[in-house]
Amino acid sequence: MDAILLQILNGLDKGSAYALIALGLTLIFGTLGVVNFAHGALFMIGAFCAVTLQRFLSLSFETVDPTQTDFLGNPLKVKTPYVEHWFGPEIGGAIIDWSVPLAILVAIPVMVAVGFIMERGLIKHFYRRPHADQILVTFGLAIVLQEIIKYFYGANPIPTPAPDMFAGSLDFGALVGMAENSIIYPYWRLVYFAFAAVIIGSVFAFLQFTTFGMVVRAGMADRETVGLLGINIDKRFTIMFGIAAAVAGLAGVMYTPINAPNYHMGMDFLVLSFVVVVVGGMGSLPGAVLAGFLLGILESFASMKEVIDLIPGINQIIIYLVAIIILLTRPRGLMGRKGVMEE
Amino acid sequence: MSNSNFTRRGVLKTSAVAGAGLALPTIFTNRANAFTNEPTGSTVTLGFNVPQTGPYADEGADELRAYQLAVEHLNGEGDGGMINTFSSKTLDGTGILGKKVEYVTGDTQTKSDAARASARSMIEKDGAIMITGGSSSGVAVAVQALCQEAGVIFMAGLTHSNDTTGKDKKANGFRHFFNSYMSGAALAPVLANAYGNDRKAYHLTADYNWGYTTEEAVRNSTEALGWETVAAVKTPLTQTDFSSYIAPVLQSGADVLVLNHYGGNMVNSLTNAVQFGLRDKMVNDKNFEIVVPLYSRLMARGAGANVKGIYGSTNWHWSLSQGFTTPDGTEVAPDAASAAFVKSFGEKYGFPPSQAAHTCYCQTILYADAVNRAGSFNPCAVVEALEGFEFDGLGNGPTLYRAEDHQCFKDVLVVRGKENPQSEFDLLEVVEVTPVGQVTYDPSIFGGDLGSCNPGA
Amino acid sequence: MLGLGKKDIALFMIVALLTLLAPFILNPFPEGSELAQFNAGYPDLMQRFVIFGIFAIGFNILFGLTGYLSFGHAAFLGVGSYAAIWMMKLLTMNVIPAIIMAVIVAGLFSVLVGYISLRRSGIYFAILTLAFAQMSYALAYSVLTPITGGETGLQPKVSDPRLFDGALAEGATPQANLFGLDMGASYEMAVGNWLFTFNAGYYVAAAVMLASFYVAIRIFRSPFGIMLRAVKSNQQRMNYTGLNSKPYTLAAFVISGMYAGLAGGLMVAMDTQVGPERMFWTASGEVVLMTILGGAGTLIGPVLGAGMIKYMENIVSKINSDILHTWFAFLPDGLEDVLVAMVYPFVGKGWHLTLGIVFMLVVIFLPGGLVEGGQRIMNLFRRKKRAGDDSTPAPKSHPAE
Amino acid sequence: MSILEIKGVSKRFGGLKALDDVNISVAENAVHAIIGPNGAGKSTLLNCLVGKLIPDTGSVTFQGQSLLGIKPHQINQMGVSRVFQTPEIFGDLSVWENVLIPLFARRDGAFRMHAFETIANEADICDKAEQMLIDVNMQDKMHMHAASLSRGDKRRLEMAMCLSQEPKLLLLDEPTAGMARADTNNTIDLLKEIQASRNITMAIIEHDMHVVFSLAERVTVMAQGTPLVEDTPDNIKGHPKVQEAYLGGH
Repeated sequence: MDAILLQILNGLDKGSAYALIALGLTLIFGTLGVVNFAHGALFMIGAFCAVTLQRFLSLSFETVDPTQTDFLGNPLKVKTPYVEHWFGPEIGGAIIDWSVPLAILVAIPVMVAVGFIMERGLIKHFYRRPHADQILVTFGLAIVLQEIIKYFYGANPIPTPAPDMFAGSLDFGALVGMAENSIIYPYWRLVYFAFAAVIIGSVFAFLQFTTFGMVVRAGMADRETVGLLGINIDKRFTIMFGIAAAVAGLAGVMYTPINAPNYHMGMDFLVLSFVVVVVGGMGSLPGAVLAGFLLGILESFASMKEVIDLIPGINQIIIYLVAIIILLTRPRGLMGRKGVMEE
Repeated sequence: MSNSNFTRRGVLKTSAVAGAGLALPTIFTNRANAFTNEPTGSTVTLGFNVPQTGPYADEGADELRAYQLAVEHLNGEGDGGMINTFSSKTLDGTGILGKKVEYVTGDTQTKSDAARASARSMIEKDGAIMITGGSSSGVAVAVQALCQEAGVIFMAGLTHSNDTTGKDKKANGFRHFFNSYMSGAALAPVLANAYGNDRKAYHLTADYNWGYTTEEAVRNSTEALGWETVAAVKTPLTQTDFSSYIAPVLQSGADVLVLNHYGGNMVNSLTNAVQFGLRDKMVNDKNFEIVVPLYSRLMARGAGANVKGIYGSTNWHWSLSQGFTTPDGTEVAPDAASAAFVKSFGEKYGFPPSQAAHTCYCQTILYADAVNRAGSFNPCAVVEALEGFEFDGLGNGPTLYRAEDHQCFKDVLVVRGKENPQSEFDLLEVVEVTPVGQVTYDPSIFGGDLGSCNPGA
Repeated sequence: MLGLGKKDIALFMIVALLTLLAPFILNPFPEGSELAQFNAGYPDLMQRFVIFGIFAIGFNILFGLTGYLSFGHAAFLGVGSYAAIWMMKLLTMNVIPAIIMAVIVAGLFSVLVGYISLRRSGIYFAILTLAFAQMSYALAYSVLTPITGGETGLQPKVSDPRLFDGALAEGATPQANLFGLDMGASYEMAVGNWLFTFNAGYYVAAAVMLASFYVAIRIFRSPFGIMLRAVKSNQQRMNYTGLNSKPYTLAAFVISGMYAGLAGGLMVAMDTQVGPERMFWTASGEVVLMTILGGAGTLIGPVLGAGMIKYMENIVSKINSDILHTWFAFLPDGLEDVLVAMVYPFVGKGWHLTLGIVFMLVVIFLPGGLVEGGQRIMNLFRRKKRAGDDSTPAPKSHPAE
Repeated sequence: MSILEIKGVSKRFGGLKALDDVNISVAENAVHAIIGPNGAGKSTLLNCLVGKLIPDTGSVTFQGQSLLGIKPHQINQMGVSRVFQTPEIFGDLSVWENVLIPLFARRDGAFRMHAFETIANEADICDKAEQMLIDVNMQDKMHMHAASLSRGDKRRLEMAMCLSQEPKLLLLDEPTAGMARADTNNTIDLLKEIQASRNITMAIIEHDMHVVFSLAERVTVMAQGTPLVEDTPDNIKGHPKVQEAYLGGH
């Protein structure tokens, strides 16, 4: 029983990452009708915002410590971050320690700008082109972006830990009166889950309750009619692209403590997030979120030892198996609209 | 900065020029050489086939640095590095058999198809006489089989699976790096010593050949010392988030988690495990522990502070060059060979070499020396020279290239993540140098058939 | 002749000529010269050109004609490869049974996948095929290790049974052959400073490629080909014209699956090893890129696209910084270093970056792929020729040229 | 002798009753028009005839065979062709190929693996296609991209495609919708010519009275899902019910 509860919790957390990426992907697809293969790259750039900020805050000057030697036997150069020098080791250390949450502030403007540039500079010219062209050009862009990151940051993962405050895990089981350690959950993952919930909630609220959101939703349903009403829908779509990029980027920033970011993390998520979007139904925002959580939970269940022992290899294929079954039984995914992407 | 290191088939330099003035084409049948790519000019070409793209690109880059360094040393440039400490003294800075060493590079992408394509282009286009490199067992086994067919020598880079010199061994292939079996054999006593004989282990195993052999090795050797294996769960190679595999560990009653993962998998699973606070927990009244059988310092950097205090094994570590005291009080004197290597590598590139770089450097030197001793580039002669070759002075102490499976037998390092690292390179400390006798095994246990050497043509 | 129209015969002849003379054409630079780096006329790469050409031609029959975008075609290539290597392990190192079995097994697998996936269209179809391919990859890498060899794949071993082959000579390794003709055997011809390699395996693969190309032309020009294009153009009208589009798309899917299997079998025949990465989604993506880069729906485009990508993968990736320094050695030192620093990120380990940029440029400026680029250049010449006489605008070119 | 019998057909979409007990009988070789204001259920009825929709109740028989539950391509193979409101042609193909497709469909059925045949060898089909293009006066445009034709030409091409199947029944869904007067008249002439030369039964759904009265022999007036009257055009013209339906519709 508690094992099942544990995996549901786990799945919710995994699912929140899937849902966040799929949400951004669906925003772009739903509003602009563009299949964006570079969306994983946006996630990755967000993560590298955190890396960059961490590096920036850790910028150091070197002092020679003659009592120690480096790997060549020369006196060791000890690095001291400027922030620690300026604010004292305690405050300075705390600033570096909090670089991931601080990176949110950096990532929002950066990602919105990246989104704007991408939309105005490239995607705009592909609205009327076939989906295959969109896929190819954004795939090319994804490769270019990740190679640029690799050029500057290398191929290896870069550790970007969460603030010390969030180290360790919450003994959820003990809280609800079960055996100790039966259900533990890392604090940072709880933060991530809450963060995802807030982002998803605010995107929905934004679309639901603001005039801007209303126009965009109308535009998603029927772009031409809205255009006829004299509303400049293109400009709003550009802004939506910026928002979608920011959502992907923030998902990336907050993900860095969970898995050390590397240049190909976007590609790792890309296929999966497409599966999530399609299972949810192309163009449906609630569908994307629902499918994200659903696949997260199913993936968690499939990773249980008991399940793997029963069906060997199920943890390797569960996502795809579920995608196949859902697409065959529900032709347009869980909540997809008719006629989207079927030609 | 203008040394040309891409050469063309030696054949050309001699015979084709002679035919230059002829109007009619000269037709050769299958090159009248004694063996594939016999170097007939004044140079010899080696093929360095390393991952330059994909997740292991940094490891590949480090391997490439080591190769370039080895080529310099063979050609008499630089300070000579480990050539000076190497027990065999045939290398004198005049290249190999008096021919200047040139090289070509290729990208394996850590995919066996791409690695073979790249190796074939080196053999067919660039006339490489030896192929070396790689950073995974899949690639090593694939390229080794290719070299066997083509009739060139393969000197494996980083490959840790038992299969490379076990069931998939080939006469033309040689491995200097250690393997899963040795990791298990070296680790188990140290683990038993540190954590006691009464432990319950939970294995997370990468779901492919290397993972299987590593899990098996660690299980067998720890169970022999009294440990119990509670469970072993296979994880997909493409997994990035291991939380759903790690969360149930505590419930299982296990008090040790063994992560049979490498590269990105290792970084992620270790990071996740530490995140879950496993190491702060007490299970069965013992402190919960995590073990990573194969450490790579380059990759361990990705796990950051999470590696602190975690045991694993490694083929070589640069700190051997400085000497140290192990936790049980044994003094280990500085190793002159390692010091020479770290010095020439560090001065050239500004940071210490990785174990991948070390093994690649050694392989190149070992090959060059074998050719010199054999007096011929003929693969069969080289195989003969390497089989049963005993040497010292390449950083791992006295070493044997065993004739039965072409595997090097040498001391294995058991390491632990350092609590207070001095610098970003100072992540691991050597806990024990496991003597070679303890990790030696009977070559027949993994099956496979070496076949006989193939000189090609 | 051969049931082809005039234009098609010309096209086929050009392709045949290029393929047969590839050892010359791909080795334009003399040995030992600095530009020899760009020579592609060695057996492995020539074989890969034609094999991936076959793969792309087959993919184009599905994608180019019917418009169904399969994102899992590498699975058929992989399955074909596994079938072929097992033939070599069990029966004989002769490539014929291996290739035939590869086509059959890939065909059967594509019937299964196609039957299920074709129940949906558009991106849903793409995701279904992707899901099948990813499952094949994941299982081949892990739980199917006893059949597939897992990570380390399969290679022929001396100890394999090989029922039809006599015992190997002592010390010999099993070599793929065509009735005794070793696939690795090469004749070399030196002309002046040039060296040309004629490889048996390449010519076997090239012959198969030409046959496949011929079949593709026939399919493109057949009533069946028109029906497939009709599927892409207007399924509604097709149904109201009394045609059932389902069997047509399934047939196209299976044909292209068999092409993929053929390519997979040939890969094993040329280079006797199989690994599961061959089925990873990026491999499926690669054939999509080849086809679109060259020009989807055109006959020759996919072959060009395949050639271009394989060339970059094998040639550009081998340029390292030392080679760059050799090239720019004639320049003053400072300038040399600057130029090397500028070029270096795009070659060698940066070849992916170049690939990404090329994709983007081609898609942005040449939506019809390289073929469109060629047509534009041709049109430019034609217009120049016609300058003066007031001609009507050239009729829109036939989509399947 | 009626070729098409519609008996007691009803169709609901949720709460909306689109068709309510429709009974129409189309006589062989007649031109039968179905007219009515917007929302009268004409298009729903047409979709029930071609297999796109299945009626909730009632029967549709073509030459004595039921059409219910039969797929569109099978119905077409039985001899029912359809012309759409906006011409549905194969835009990516040439005009020539557009005409070939129905000819092959007519000869080879719903599916055939003629992957190794050459069109040039199909002299019979090529002749027919050429003749058909001459008949609709489009032979000079045969190598054009169908998508680049003018709207009138697209209509003629679609008509040619349907005719080349030699259907027994031709269903026309507002064939002149959105056309200029001249084009409309051309289309009327074309249809008249077809009717005269080929003896095809036609059922026309039409808005434009001018078209209906120039072509039809029988007219059924529909309103709110049911046929009101059926008679000859002349009788329909002044029929009070018809006026009521149209005026009431406004």
